Amino acid sequence: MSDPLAVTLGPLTLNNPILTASGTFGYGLEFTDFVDLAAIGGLCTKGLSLKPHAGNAPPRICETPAGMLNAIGLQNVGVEAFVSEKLPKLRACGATVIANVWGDLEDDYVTVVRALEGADGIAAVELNISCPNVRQGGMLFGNSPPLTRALVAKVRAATRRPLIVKLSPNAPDLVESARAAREAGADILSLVNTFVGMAIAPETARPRISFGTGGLSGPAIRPLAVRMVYQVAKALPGVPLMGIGGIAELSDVLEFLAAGATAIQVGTANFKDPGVSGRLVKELTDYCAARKTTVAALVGRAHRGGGRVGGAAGAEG
Amino acid sequence: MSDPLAVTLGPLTLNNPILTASGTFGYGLEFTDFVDLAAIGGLCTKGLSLKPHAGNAPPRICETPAGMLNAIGLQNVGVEAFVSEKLPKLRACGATVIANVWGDLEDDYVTVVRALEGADGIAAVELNISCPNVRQGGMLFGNSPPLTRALVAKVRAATRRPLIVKLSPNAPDLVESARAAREAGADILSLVNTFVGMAIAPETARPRISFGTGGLSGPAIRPLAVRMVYQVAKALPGVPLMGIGGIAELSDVLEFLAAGATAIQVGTANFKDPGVSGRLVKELTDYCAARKTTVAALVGRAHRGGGRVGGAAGAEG
Amino acid sequence: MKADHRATLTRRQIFSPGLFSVTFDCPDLARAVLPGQFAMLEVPERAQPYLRRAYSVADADAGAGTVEFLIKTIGRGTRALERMPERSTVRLLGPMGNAFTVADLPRGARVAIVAGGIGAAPFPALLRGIAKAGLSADFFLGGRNAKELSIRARFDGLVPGETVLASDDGALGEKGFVTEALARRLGAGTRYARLYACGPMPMFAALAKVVGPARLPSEFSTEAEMGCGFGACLGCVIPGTEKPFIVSCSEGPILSPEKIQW
Amino acid sequence: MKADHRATLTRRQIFSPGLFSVTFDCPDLARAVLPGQFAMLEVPERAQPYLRRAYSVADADAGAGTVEFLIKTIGRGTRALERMPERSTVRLLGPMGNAFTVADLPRGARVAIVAGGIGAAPFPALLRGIAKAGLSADFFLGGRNAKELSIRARFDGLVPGETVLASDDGALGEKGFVTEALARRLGAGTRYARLYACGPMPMFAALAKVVGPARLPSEFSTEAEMGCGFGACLGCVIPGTEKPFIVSCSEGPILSPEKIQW
Ligand SMILES: Cc1cc2nc3c(=O)[nH]c(=O)nc-3n(C[C@H](O)[C@H](O)[C@H](O)COP(=O)(O)OP(=O)(O)OC[C@H]3O[C@@H](n4cnc5c(N)ncnc54)[C@H](O)[C@@H]3O)c2cc1C
Ligand SMILES: Cc1cc2nc3c(=O)[nH]c(=O)nc-3n(C[C@H](O)[C@H](O)[C@H](O)COP(=O)(O)OP(=O)(O)OC[C@H]3O[C@@H](n4cnc5c(N)ncnc54)[C@H](O)[C@@H]3O)c2cc1C
Ligand SMILES: Cc1cc2nc3c(=O)[nH]c(=O)nc-3n(C[C@H](O)[C@H](O)[C@H](O)COP(=O)(O)O)c2cc1C
Ligand SMILES: Cc1cc2nc3c(=O)[nH]c(=O)nc-3n(C[C@H](O)[C@H](O)[C@H](O)COP(=O)(O)O)c2cc1C
Ligand code: FES
Ligand code: FES
Repeated sequence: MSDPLAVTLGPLTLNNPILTASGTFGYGLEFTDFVDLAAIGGLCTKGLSLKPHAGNAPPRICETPAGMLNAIGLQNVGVEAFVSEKLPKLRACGATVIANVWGDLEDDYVTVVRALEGADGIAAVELNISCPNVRQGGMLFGNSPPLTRALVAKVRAATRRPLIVKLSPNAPDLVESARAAREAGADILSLVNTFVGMAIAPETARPRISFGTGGLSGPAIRPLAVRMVYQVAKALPGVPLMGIGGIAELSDVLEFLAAGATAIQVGTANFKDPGVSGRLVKELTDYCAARKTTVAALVGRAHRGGGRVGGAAGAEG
Repeated sequence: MSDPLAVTLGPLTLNNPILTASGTFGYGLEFTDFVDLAAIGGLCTKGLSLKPHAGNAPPRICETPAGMLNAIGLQNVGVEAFVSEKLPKLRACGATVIANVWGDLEDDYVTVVRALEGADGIAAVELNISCPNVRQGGMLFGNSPPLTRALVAKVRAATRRPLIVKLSPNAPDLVESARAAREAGADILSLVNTFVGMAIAPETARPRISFGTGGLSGPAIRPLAVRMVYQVAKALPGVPLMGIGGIAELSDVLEFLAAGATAIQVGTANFKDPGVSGRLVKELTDYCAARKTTVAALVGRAHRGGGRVGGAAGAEG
Repeated sequence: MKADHRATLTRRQIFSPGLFSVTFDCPDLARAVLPGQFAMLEVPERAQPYLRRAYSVADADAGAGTVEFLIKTIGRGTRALERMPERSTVRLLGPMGNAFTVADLPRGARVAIVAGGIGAAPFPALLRGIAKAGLSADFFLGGRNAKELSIRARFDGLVPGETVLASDDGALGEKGFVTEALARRLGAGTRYARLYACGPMPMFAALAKVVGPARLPSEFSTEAEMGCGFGACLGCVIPGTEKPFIVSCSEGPILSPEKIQW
Repeated sequence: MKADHRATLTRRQIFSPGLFSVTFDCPDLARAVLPGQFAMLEVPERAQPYLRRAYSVADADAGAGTVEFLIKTIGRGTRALERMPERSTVRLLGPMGNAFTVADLPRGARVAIVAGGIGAAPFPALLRGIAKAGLSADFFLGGRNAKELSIRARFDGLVPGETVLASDDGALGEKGFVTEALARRLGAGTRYARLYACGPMPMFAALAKVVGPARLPSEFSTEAEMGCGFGACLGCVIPGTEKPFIVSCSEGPILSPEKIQW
């Protein structure tokens, strides 16, 4: 049998389906004390723009029940510094690198993607059209199917790399957004980005985050993200999906696979538990071995009516 | 000074702004061991339909991080049994009763509201156009501004009672829904109902709830609900709002007031802590007394730039 | 009257790994609770469990002010209970639900108690009540294996009658399901005035097929996922014969099997 | 190397209500940590806190394998720590951040340490290091009132120099802000080779105005809301003079005041 953990998402084949989500894994190098970067399926970089970007004023984050709000504002070193300083180290670690990119305008996205074309060691590009924490660009593209379509088509023409489009859970109609991205050339859809939320400090009545609103992430959003993955998988069968939202344990991974994701990304949990992604790879390996199954067989099971995995799971007494 | 806790929402005046949310407080009578029903601002009944309704097959609920999913399916005793069996007891307790109503079709709503017109002791009617757990009616009305408009107008014509319309957080454009409900005659808007979510049992790959999807509630959704209240308060200044979503502590109440709600409803927290609503009334009373302020003064503060309440809150450190 | 009580863990007794009893100081609940009733326990844990968990009161000592629960480790809530340091405090909402009925039986009557695994939980208090009422009781305890039957230690000296053990593998007591052990007794002519049962759904389903034909009046202590435990959420329904759904926390948890749509 | 350590609570010392120290068995961290570094503590609590909390390591005993934190009760995380039964386990991620620099100072040099309230937390280890390096140190400890200064008990015998107390109300030590007490010493001609400070933002802002004109090289142990503690979330930034934002967990927490945009 071939490797039971390997997964194929259109043009992208990964050793295993456990990736780390953009903005929650730094540039990967912050995690080398905790995770063997070669052992996870891949990592999505912090959102890259052409020029270095300073991000929003602090406070940028605040804790919420089973989650957090953030409005980092896409602070990043810029694509040039990423390629010259970070990428060589990541390659030396054996990491599978997915470059997450964003821009204010259509052309910004195209320019960043072009700038990455020359670099070696990038497995795929992930377009962030769903960041709620910048005044222009970001989520604006993701919330309008026509804008999504136009942007994805332009970027598609600019790269031969596997193209992932990251969808916004704040879109008025998620399935329409997904369809637009797919039809314009996305190989893979990743979902979801953060949900627009707000927290107000009761004593001062001011928002806890300087930007006002922030993106909600963490286990709190998991039931919403699972529903969205299920919904898109059902509406667009055959389109490879990466599931994201509140994943912290093996059972969460299995839930997203069952809902129709072929791979998943671990986000906020990396902050609380920086070794979590590596541990999930091990736990998933053990799970498949114990049940003599493969990850591919676990994908989309909820759409096929479910049923116990691997036969003889003793009936409850 | 008049009662510092009293609030006025258009035609509806309440002793205080702490209510309990529909479907999370039974018919009120389940709580008499834990709460003095006369002491809270009001209670919203379980959603009433013309005929008794059986609801969905079990399992109907499942726990999620800092919250729960439910698909009760609007099981209720029907408006007639409510009026003859429950309402007299509620009146005897001195409760301020808000009748939450729903239907499959426009006319169902109208018929229920008419059936309530004859009954004494109902302070207001709350239209549930946002329940995600029934195959027809419910959320379908709330997710389409034209349907919302038509339904609310019909119901408006059928009752002289204060009319509250409960909005769906799943609507493609919440502000448009709010505007439609308001323009069609809603006196008050309450928001939010539950968010459509899903949980899948990893071992069986089947949804944990027989209905498939369920509504997410509890502290997990609070940052989303606060954002929505803020957003509607900003877009429709002057429209009285009731804030709902994950409220369990005094600081949560203050947060919703600051965001622009004039009253709030406590939902899922009633399950975990059945005395919570009464305790919040006491804590809010103490808060206002200590700071020599009124609830009315706390409403919408985040829109006015915030600032410390009641002056001399000593600087930290 | 139902109330939300503060309770302090004072004792943990382990029967076998994952099967244990916890005793709390909780005088008001100890005084109020009847056999078969339960309490909603709030576990001090991380993001989950968010909701409380229902536990049948196994026994209560009004004099000492303590209530005891028998627990099987399943998931987050029970793992937390297993680990909880002594003197930790929890909240207990109760007493909830209805109770087993015993008072109407004449002195000397003979009853059967059927428990599957952790389904033994509500019976220490009931057995004490039965003995006090001058009844006799046969206690049928089933489990998959000897480990699951380790809980029998809690019943030493409590049973005013025969104790019948059954295990799926026959390692302890009779081989096969506990319902079969009961059926054999009934087939051999033993008669009971009433049967009390608690266990997993498959056991109840099998038992319903035994007690129905035997016209043996029965009280089943049922289990459903509960949001509140006092009739407010309508999350805990069980399909019924007389109406579509029974609200198991407030109309139950003790239900007669004819009312349940199997 | 940073790692996620399991740690067991072995000791709690209370200075006054809401001001206490906790000591954990955590040998690997005890060996690795330097004065000024911190750890990210995961509190076993309900739905919140979801994220870990940063705490400066107050002292570490590599021989005994223990690390100690000084804590002020503020909100959920600290209330949980205050209540946590002994022998509870927590997770500690560390060591994190940079450390105070001492090694470059010549023997006999005199330094100042300025702490506002719980800002005293990182200084027991530093003071031991300073004494070992043969330096002398004046310890300025400020607080709103006598209660906030109760933490001085932790410094008995640790200060190789003068201890200067200041309270807003003058109940203990000099009246007024601790920064004014320092300014008076500097005005009277006292010279320090370096200043180490930790406290709330208003104290830092006042202090920056004192050390700048005095050209006193300073290391401020800063505090910002942290999501991760190791540079991954970019949540903890502080406006900078040389670049827009300093990532305070990985470039700090110890920063020189010139680099901060006040
Ligand atoms: C009226 C009533 C009385 C009860 N009395 C007792 C009692 O006396 N002693 C006792 O130990 N329990 C009792 N229970 C069960 C108890 O309420 C919890 O459901 C159980 O302890 C599991 O909680 P958990 O947090 O450990 O597991 P969870 O984290 O809630 O569940 C983990 C997984 O196990 C599954 N699961 C949950 N419960 C069961 C189960 N019973 N069997 C198999 N799988 C399950 C869940 O679907 C989930 O997938 C009673 C339940 C009810 C409704
Ligand atoms: C590098 C670093 C080192 C630290 N070292 C220590 C230490 O050694 N000892 C120590 O006690 N704390 C220390 N802290 C602070 C600590 O991380 C927590 O922020 C603090 O303990 C409050 O946590 P909590 O969960 O109790 O309160 P929360 O529930 O997080 O906060 C409750 C409320 O208080 C506010 N708040 C949070 N922190 C503060 C504060 N510091 N002052 C005023 N209001 C606040 C919040 O905005 C919130 O409204 C350090 C922080 C950093 C970044
Ligand atoms: C602090 C923070 C920063 C993030 N930055 C980015 C980003 O730069 N680009 C992006 O596509 N998503 C970003 N995200 C979204 C995450 O990649 C992920 O989609 C989201 O957090 C949901 O997953 P989770 O619940 O597991 O965290 C960020 C999330 C957080 C919490
Ligand atoms: C079990 C359950 C049943 C509910 N039933 C109703 C209902 O009948 N009508 C209605 O308008 N809302 C219903 N709701 C929604 C709540 O009133 C409330 O809007 C929602 O739960 C969010 O608030 P919370 O987070 O405080 O629970 C129900 C919610 C729950 C959890
Ligand atoms: S558990 Fe809520 S109604 Fe039964
Ligand atoms: S706390 Fe996450 S980068 Fe500093």
